[in-house]
Amino acid sequence: MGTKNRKITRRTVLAGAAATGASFAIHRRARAVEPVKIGFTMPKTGYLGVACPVAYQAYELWRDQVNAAGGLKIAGSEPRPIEFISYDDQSEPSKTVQIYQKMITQDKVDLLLSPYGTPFHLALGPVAERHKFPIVGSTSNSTLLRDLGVKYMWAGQQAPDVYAPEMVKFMQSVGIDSASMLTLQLPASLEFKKFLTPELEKAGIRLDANDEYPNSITDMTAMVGSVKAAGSKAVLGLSYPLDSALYVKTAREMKIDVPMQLLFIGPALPFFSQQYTGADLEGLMTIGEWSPSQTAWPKAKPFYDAYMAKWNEKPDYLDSVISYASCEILEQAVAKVGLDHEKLREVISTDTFDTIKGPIKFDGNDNVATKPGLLQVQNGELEIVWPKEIATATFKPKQGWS
Amino acid sequence: MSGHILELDGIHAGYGEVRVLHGVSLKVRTGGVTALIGSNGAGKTTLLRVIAGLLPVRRGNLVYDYREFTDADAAHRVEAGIALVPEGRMVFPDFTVEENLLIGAFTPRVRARRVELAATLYDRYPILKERRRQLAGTLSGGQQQLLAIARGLMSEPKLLLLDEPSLGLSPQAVADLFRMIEEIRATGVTIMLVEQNVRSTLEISDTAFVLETGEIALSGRAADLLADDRVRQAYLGL
Amino acid sequence: MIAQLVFVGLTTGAIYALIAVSLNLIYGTMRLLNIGHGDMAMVGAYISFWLFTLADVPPYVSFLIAPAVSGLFGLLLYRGMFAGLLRRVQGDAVEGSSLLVFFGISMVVQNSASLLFSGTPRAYRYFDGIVEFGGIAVTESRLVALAVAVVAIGAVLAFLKFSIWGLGVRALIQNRAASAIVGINVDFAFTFASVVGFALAGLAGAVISMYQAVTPFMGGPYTTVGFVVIILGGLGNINGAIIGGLVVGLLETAGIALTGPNFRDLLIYGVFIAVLMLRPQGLFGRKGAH
Amino acid sequence: MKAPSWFAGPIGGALVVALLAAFVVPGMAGDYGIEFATTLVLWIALVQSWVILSGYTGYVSLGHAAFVGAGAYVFILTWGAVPFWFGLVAAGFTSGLLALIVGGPCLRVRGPYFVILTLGVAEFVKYAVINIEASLGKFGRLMIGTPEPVDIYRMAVGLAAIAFVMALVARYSRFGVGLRAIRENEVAAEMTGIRVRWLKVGAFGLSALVPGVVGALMICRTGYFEPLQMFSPQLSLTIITMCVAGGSDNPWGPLIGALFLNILSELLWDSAPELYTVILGVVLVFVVLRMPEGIYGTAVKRLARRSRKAVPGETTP
Repeated sequence: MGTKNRKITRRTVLAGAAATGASFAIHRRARAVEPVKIGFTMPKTGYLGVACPVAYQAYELWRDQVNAAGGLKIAGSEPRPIEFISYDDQSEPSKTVQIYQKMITQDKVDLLLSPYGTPFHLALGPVAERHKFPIVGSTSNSTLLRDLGVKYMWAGQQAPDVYAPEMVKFMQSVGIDSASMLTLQLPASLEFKKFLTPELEKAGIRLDANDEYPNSITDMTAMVGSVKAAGSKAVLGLSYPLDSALYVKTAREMKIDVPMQLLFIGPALPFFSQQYTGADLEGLMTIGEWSPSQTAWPKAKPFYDAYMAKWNEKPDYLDSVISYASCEILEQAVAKVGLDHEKLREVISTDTFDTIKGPIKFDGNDNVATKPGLLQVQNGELEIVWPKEIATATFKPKQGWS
Repeated sequence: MSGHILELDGIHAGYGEVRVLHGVSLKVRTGGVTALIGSNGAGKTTLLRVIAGLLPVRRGNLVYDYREFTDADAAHRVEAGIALVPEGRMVFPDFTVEENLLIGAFTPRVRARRVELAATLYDRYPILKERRRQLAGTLSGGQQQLLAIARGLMSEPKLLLLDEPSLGLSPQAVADLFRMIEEIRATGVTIMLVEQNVRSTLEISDTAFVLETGEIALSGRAADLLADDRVRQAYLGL
Repeated sequence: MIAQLVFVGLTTGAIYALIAVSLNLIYGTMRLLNIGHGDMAMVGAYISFWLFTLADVPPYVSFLIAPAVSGLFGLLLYRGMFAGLLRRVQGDAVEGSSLLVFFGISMVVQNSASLLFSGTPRAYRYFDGIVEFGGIAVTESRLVALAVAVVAIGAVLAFLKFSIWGLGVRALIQNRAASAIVGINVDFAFTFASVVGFALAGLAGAVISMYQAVTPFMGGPYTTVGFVVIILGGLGNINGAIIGGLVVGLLETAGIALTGPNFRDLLIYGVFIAVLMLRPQGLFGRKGAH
Repeated sequence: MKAPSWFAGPIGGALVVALLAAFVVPGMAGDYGIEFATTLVLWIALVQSWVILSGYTGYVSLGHAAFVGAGAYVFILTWGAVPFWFGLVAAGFTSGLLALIVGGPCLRVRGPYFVILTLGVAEFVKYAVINIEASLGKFGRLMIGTPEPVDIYRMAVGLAAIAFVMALVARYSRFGVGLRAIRENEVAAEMTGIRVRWLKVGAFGLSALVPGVVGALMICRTGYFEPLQMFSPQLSLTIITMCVAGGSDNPWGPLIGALFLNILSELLWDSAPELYTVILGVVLVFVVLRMPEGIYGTAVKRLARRSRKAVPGETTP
């Protein structure tokens, strides 16, 4: 839904035919300045199709805002409007690799934004490296990116090895000494589980029910039943949107009365609050460290309002925010050093950027300025309850269901 | 016993690339039994399928009851009074005997009277009444054949086409079958009979046609054909 | 807990049975392998969602509208595509061709929905109170789903059992040539099976939308389950589809309670493979029926 | 058809084309061109392997994803532990072995039962691998130091050539006569002394070798293995689509089908990025309904009608 970027691209030159570098735009808008071309892919079809709108809606908001303000500021030249060159990667990492190569070598994009999801970032790392083309990562949160050893890509979100200890610290801070863990068998949640389990053990938090389930799950009665029987103080649902909703449905039926009920990805998404409101949503937790009400970040609330105005739904506090922040990083780097890729890499690697989620600074591939945190629904709004430095509210135990 | 219930004129038909009938012309008198004999592959079954409307006519003309029926579909022909009892019986194995009968009266002309029609047939063939709740697939061959014919009668046909009804039956069952055919004939239904059992067939038939490689080779009164040398040699093994 | 598991398994199974019965109606009569069946459920789910969201139409009204739309879709597909195909092609080729045609249709339907509505999951609240009885606590929507499935399947069964047209459809499932012989208008019966088969899929979707988020790609898993169920029950066997649906529903709840949720698919496909190995005609299929 | 001359021509031709493709294309095409060509060539390898069983015997398999995935899995398990080439070969043979194991029981059922059963087996294998990986504490595996894209491309070309020759030999040898007899009438084939069971299982095993290696090359391209991706049933459906679009009675049809759909997808996703899947669906429906023998079969028929001459690679309805 919403406005699509109706651009006219050149017809693909097929393999075998001479792939000439000389490009002639069929249609060039009558503008004095040529736009800056920024490329990215999104999994509009395929299994990630349900998840990606939160990311590209943030990209499109950023583009519209920058263009409305007169264009992208470039060090050493006039501001230029932004034109997106975006494609559907069909939720296939190999397609992503292929398309980014095309955007670099044929579309001759000036800049790149990142695709959606960890596997896509990982597949793209070597491409960025080969073409020495900087890509600020967004919706990727894996230690594997570090293992890849690339210098031209950075992760926006914290890897689980940083996140897990913070989560456990929070649990200790509110006196939770036992937990049940439900893990979706997808890479991101399995990785989180791997780092979370030893941390729980170290902190002396008893792990009761500990189940994994496949993405095809349609009923959680058995699993939630074992959680209920265990009587833990926390439910850690390392889940994705659709199974998070399934958890809530089942927990509600079975009256799971547990003070901390955390769902990895879900409670922050718009469809979640279409399905569950009031007491059902109240008290649920999710991962994230952003809130429009954090006044220490002056850009946060305006972003929230603009996103609401453009898309008529709330941004996702994790994916939309980091996607937008990655645009801001690129924007600030370009304003400082222009479009030269090598200089951009230099400045992205060393500078501190002022984004809607506060300062971001990279060390190696990792964002070291943002401390990972936890959100909780309070009075229908997501509030930061951890870490303490940026908390907008204090944790309240979940109070049952409607 | 006057007139012709069925008139075929130069019928061509076949399956895909294979042509089976090459211009069959014949007239079936109203009433009585008309036999259709011929060796394997001569096209007897194909001809019955064409008459029943299961196979399209490629060239030629088919008139039934003095009306043009060349392009009518199978359902219309049943409605008009043509019933085929196919080779291999084709009873519905997962249906009970009763359901098999009732479905026989599917055509609108008799649909409303299906229960009473079935009752009549139960009276005529008590074995069917005995087995009415049994699945047809579990009946013996002879019983299935009886059921297939009874199903055909449920539509109150004027023209009953019987394709190899004695195939695979015990001698006793064959004898019963021929008695049954005689009885049906006595009710005024015109019967067209394809049989391997040439002698018995000709004995109960009034007229007969000999089909050879898709064409009518001989025709005439059944009694005459029974005496014909060519028929005796080719089909009676004499 | 056991009562809860069994009951929930039955509600899930009832929806599977509804989908499988309608899939089987299409396969049994016409031998069409509809791998777009789940996508029809998706269409029904969107109809229900949008009617509720935009026009405040309650889902129980959509239970009539969604099947009407998807039934119409079935009618158009049959008239526009499959009537011709079935006249031209026979035997195994029907199954092969229909598989591909429906794959194409499924691509079109899924991606059109994605274009029109985006990939964002949608959901609404209705019948979301919780009902408790005999140690069981379930959301009302589950009960409604169960009731709708039971009524719809019951209506289909009653029709097949007691009406002459239903008898005709069952005859057609057993033997097409024999059905033509007794005067069944095969074309009309095919049209009927298309309309009812698609309508029931749309109905299932409208029901599902009450308790599951609606997305353009939600249909795939239902198609797969539908096929697993009808093969378990025997292709073309309507009663088998009902029992097969309940078996899979129970496997998903009680089965994973005994083994572990990670074994869900190993369990379902394992049982499916084992049944086909031991009884290639399905649990209730007749030997040589096919 | 067993004329050796008819054999030698296409095989020689395949080799020449493969050599040209391997060494000329990289010089002409840019990075993107090579990526496109790799995708195309891997699809060609997949469709050629699929026809050996499913095209020739009519046993339509939806299980190819299992062989691609199994090959990829074995390859990543042996990655770094054994030489690269050894890993590729192991990937192929593992998939072949898997096919031989499941083929015996699976090929007892026919028609739609076989179609859905192969889908079920593929899903079973997928979730088995997912569970194994999860129990090992793995969350996707990364490969570092994979070959350069152009080398992967050349390997893919070689693989496609092998697959094509396999499909060709299987089609026009006595083996192929047996396979096609199975499609025409399995019972009759059995009665004429064809060892139907062995032939079917053999063809299944043979058709699984190449996809195993394709799986290995696919993860080399992205440097990342994750079971849900590699065992996607969508892959099996796409293979069938290509084969049917081209015509699946001989190696030429799938070749043309793969070319046609890849190029079409390439043209469409660029000019109509969000509509192309929709259009692809429409094209598929059109081909199945209007050209039941596929593009190649229909073209051959047209040509034959025009020239009234026998054309090599006869088609059957």
